[in-house]
Amino acid sequence: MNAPATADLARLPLTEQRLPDDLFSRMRSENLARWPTGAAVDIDEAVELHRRLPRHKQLAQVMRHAVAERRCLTQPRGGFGTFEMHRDLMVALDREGHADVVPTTTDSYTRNEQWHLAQQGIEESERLGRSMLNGYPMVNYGVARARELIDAVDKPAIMLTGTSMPKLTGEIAFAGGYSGYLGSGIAYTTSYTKELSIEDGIRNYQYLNRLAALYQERGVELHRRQPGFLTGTNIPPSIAIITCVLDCLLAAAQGVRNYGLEMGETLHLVQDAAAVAACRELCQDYLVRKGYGDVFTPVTLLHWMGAWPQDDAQAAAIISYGGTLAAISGAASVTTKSTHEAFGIPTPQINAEGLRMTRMAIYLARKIRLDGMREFEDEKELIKREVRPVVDKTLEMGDGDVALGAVRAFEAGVLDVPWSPNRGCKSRIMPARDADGYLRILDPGLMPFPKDVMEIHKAKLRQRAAQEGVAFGHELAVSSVYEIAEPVAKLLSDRWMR
Amino acid sequence: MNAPATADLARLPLTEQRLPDDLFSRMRSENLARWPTGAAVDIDEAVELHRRLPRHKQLAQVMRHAVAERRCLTQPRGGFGTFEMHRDLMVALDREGHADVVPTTTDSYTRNEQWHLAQQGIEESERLGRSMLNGYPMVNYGVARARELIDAVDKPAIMLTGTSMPKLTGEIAFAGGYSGYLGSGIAYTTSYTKELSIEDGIRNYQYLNRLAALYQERGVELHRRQPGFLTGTNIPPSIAIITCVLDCLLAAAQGVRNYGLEMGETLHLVQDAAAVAACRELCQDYLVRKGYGDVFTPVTLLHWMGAWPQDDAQAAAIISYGGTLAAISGAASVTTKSTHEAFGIPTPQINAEGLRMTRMAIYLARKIRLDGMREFEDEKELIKREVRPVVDKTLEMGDGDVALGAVRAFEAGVLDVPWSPNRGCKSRIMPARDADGYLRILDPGLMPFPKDVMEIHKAKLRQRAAQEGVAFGHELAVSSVYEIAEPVAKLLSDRWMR
Amino acid sequence: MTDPRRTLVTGVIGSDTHIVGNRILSMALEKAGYKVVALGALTPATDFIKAAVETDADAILVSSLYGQGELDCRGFRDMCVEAGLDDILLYVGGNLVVGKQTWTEVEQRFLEMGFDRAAPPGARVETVLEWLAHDFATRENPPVPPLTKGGSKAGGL
Amino acid sequence: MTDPRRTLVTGVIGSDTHIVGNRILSMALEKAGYKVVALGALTPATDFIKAAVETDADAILVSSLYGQGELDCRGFRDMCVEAGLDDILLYVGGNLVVGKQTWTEVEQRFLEMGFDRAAPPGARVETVLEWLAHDFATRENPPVPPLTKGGSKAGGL
Ligand code: B12
Ligand code: B12
Repeated sequence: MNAPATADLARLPLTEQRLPDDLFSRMRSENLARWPTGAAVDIDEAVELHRRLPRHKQLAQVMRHAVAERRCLTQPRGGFGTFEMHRDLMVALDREGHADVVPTTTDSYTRNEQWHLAQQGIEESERLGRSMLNGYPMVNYGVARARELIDAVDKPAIMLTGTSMPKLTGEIAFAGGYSGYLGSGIAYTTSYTKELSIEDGIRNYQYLNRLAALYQERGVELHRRQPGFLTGTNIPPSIAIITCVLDCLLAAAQGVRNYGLEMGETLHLVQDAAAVAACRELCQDYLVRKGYGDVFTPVTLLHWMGAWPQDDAQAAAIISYGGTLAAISGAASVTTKSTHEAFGIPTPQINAEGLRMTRMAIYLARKIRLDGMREFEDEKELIKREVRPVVDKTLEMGDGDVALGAVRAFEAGVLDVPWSPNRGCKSRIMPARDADGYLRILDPGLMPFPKDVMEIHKAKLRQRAAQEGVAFGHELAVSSVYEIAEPVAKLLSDRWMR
Repeated sequence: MNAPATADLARLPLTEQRLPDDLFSRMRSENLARWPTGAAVDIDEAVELHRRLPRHKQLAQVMRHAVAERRCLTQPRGGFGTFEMHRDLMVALDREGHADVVPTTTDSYTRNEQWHLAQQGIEESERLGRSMLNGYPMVNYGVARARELIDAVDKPAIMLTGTSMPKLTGEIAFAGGYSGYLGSGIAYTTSYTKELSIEDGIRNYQYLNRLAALYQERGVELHRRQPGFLTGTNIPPSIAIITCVLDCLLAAAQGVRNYGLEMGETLHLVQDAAAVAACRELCQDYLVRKGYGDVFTPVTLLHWMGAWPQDDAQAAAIISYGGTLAAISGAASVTTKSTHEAFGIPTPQINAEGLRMTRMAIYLARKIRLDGMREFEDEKELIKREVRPVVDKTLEMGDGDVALGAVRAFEAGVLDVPWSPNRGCKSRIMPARDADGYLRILDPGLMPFPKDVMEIHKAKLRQRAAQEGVAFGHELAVSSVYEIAEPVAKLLSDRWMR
Repeated sequence: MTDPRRTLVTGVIGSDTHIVGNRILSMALEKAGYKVVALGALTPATDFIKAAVETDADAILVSSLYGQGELDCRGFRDMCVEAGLDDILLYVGGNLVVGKQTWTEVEQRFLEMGFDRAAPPGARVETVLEWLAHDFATRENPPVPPLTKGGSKAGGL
Repeated sequence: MTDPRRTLVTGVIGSDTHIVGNRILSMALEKAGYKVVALGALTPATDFIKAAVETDADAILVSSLYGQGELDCRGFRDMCVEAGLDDILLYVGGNLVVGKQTWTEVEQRFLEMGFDRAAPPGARVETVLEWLAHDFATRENPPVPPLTKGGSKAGGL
């Protein structure tokens, strides 16, 4: 089902190296020929279009200003199956939600390059008058329609495509005036695909990164972004950051200079703040070490990415806290959810409501920082002590080449992602939440974390097991998957004095 | 309109001293004779009733356990004009809202002892099928009905009566099985009345406190509580705490041993945490200094007490943050509001929703504390440096007698409350919010704050004035009254890069 | 504003202690050039009328926030008429009823009680100033433009 | 549980990557004594049927979370019948449609497609275990108690 890597790519052995101009040019022609709408992509025209966009609609610029002004921007997700529905959604998110960044989430057929199925989805959606697709079929609608969407809003627009096959979607989106694109080879391949190899995922994103760099060479800076939230299921910060570091080194190697890093919230104030700081510092460390001194890497937090409670009131608390956490952690932006999360894709109004809740929460927590607080500094240090050995080992396994190292490290289980659907990922690492609300590592699988670090994690989780009178083991991981989705009366009983 | 202090009270000159037994006994007879339902109050029977209540329905015990277990309890407000409506409300707050403490808010006629008007309100409410009163007319319904309410819920119940005339309401409520009563002579008189003198307010609460002590002597500990939120309008922590200290000294003098302290949230994480810690420490300091070593003083935060935004989404963020602030500050409980706050008294369901939002927020922020954080410690110290000079001066003015000192200090403006409706309160002190979100003192009126402390406040507010390009003056105080109620797009514009 | 200076009576009716909005409103009215007789919180209906008679006021602005305004305001216009204030301008504003009710219905209820305008929750002083300017101007030149019932505008807030 | 061991095929249909709930479910079914053939995420409808035929399965449990299940599941029962799996037990569960829709309507849609039971968002494994136990027992003793359409129970979650 997944489209194979193109013949050309297969010709060169895998490496982190920048794709040579001529090869890339041939790859582009092949790629654009895969679906009729590809023909409308004209890079010169596209560069002109981006140049003419006001600065406040260029995401790369907006992210740079947000960081300079210490703002925390809001950005929802959202996509519907027909052009009209989707345009109305974007407008609502802009005007009623006051989103700082407006998204276009693609549907899952488009994500898997099943454009024929997407076409059927469009038709069914039109026939039934409701969206049958879980996103906007960007490729089917093509460049001209994309430009209409960009015109309809007064904010920068970002593509959210949850795919390891971004090549045609990316071409069309950039040509249409989208100035941001979320996705990366390691993160999405391990979290959104089953059969695709890590190698192919990396190759596909080398294409997209090289494409962004092509715009950069022409004077148009685009914003690329990495989805370190992974499977969204109790990802401890270090696991997210390891993929952030590797994916951003891969992007920088292709010439990307504006690269966002995303992490799902752990929902623990101190851990999230520590994670944002550690992520920023570690990525810059490794970038500089590899000779990329000029890559801008803003950090984004995402509202809780695991299972949500069905009660609107509880969901509202998670949304608001999600804004609080992002603001206090110093994240450059926060990606929002809605009170409908447990049920289905939200209506434009419910989606906008989630944005306003979050925005108000950000306002209320403005200017608060935890720097200097002991628990915060300790946690940040702990995260770094988890990330470094794994990244260093990966680089070592690739003889200094990130692409090779990543592929080999996943094979060996040195790199791993919890709850991954991908066959190339062992998914032996198991996280769980400790009694204080931190996400901890219950079982490291084959990942080379230092012994003393693992002792800290296990001690914390043993404490929880003891407190709740349950066995220390796999069940802790499973109950942690459900935890945040439980009714509040179960989480914090009001019958505690009986 | 306000009932005059009884003749008996007028006989003794004002003092903080415990009311002598014989005088108090005569005062009680007079008091209970003021409305037919007073006749049903029988202290022996009432003591028996409280003794038979399970511990989890005795608020004094519940508060002690909450503090011991570091819990943050939830408690809403709520009252409707007829018995049935009110019972259904209490049940909904218990079962659907999972409230840890269930309230009975009295209506404003009852607060002002206008029981004839309250009776008309009951009748009108029954005729129209909707509550025409803003609370439950406790006195009109009397002791037996109160007991039915207590039986209907499985939680401790507290009276919320916003009155300086608590004598009959308090007798009936305690006799009915209510184990908590919110109200105090200084706080309520300055914030809820126009003509009543501070002296009379203090005398009325001396009665109520003496009554609680009577139960205590009989082995039943009741929970008394002080409403330091005052006028709810941008009250800086020190102003709240000054009244907390004085009111709790007055209560302790009458024999109260379980006395809660309430403060409205400033909505600044660090300031609220500092306020809770400072309030707890300062009250204990002064209690011990006056020889009361055994008074239990849990601190409660209240959801934002100023004007609310009309947008449900924004309100939800304030509610959730309200839970976060209470949990992190280490408050023993939080008093909740709802998304209907800007409009009117909430329905039972909307009220319950506010409780669940808050409860979830508390769960998410469990175990987080700011102790040791520099900004927190500094703010706590600042608050103490504001409270001590004013309390000390007040004690000095009363030659050591709190009651006398308070009355004289209000006359002199040494004690003051912002936005007070009371003629005996100068209300010259003016607060405003600074650029970092802290509540500061713009104009101290005649309150004797140290010069260097006032310099800090003014510098912070000048910074805000400069940032917003407005004059440093009264307008800052007025715009701060509206601030939190403004649309979020005004507070944090999404057009910032235009 | 028109000369001679108009006199306005303000206050919070009944057993209602909510003084903040009323005070801000009173200050703004004064600043705008009106003569304001501010009765403050917890003001019986009869006190409003007495003050209006004594000061020969042009309008009474009644605040009610606590929800029992619906009870407190009944018969207010009749009392004015009895006191000889037949066509004094009457405004009411705040959180006029108990609970979140549909504004158009609430407004209707208060207009029927004889108020010329009713302001919904959270109204701003700028609106009140506009209303007064418009209504006084209309009274001086009754034919054009015709006095629109306050409600129609208030509802648009 | 009844002997001989029942075989169940599980998987996430279509282009859907949501594996977490499906994996937890599969583990729980195995622990409860079933033989589970877990196809994982992103599984085409045809693969379910193939696996069911090959393993002579007693039931297929289809997960769909991403919203496009309504498209992916169309014709699923027909394909089973074509493959000779005429009365294999068919369950479906997850977030079956796009958006928050009334559950009873969604359930009806999937029952009409030929599923024996449909589980609403957030269903727990305990419920699924109960359903299976009940439905297999009923199949062994068809007359008492009669097979209730899965829906009625699912709706009560
Ligand atoms: C975690 C998650 C993800 C992770 C998934 C990681 C992974 N590989 O598994 C990531 C981040 C990758 C992700 C991606 C996407 N997601 Co997602 N995701 C979720 C989330 C938050 C939790 C799902 C979960 O793991 N729950 C925990 C498990 C234990 O529960 P469960 O899956 O529901 O399974 C239980 C029951 O449903 C039942 N059950 C399950 N299967 C079956 C089968 C049978 C027969 C029966 C009887 C019962 C049953 O038993 C299980 C165990 O108790 C949900 C929203 C929510 N529920 O809070 C959205 C959600 C499912 N995702 C959604 C969407 C749209 C997407 C994306 C398309 C878009 C995007 N956000 O990027 C992509 C999908 C990409 C793709 N091609 O599929 C939507 C679906 C919308 C809809 N139906 O209208 C949801 C509902 C969020 C929303 N409201 O928008 N997602
Ligand atoms: C602050 C406040 C208090 C303070 C008041 C301090 C004080 N002495 O003034 C305190 C804590 C003491 C208090 C007490 C009570 N309160 Co209170 N309070 C509020 C709150 C949060 C804000 C009010 C405020 O100051 N707003 C800011 C000012 C600037 O706005 P404003 O008052 O609305 O005034 C503006 C406009 O309305 C308009 N306006 C005002 N008057 C007039 C008149 C005219 C003619 C016109 C045209 C316009 C106009 O112009 C003003 C300036 O812009 C509101 C809810 C909210 N709005 O968020 C509840 C609220 C008003 N309170 C309420 C209640 C029930 C009470 C209590 C009865 C119960 C309790 N909670 O203890 C007691 C009342 C006691 C009593 N006897 O009256 C309810 C009323 C319910 C209803 N109507 O259904 C509200 C709506 C909260 C709620 N949703 O339950 N409260």
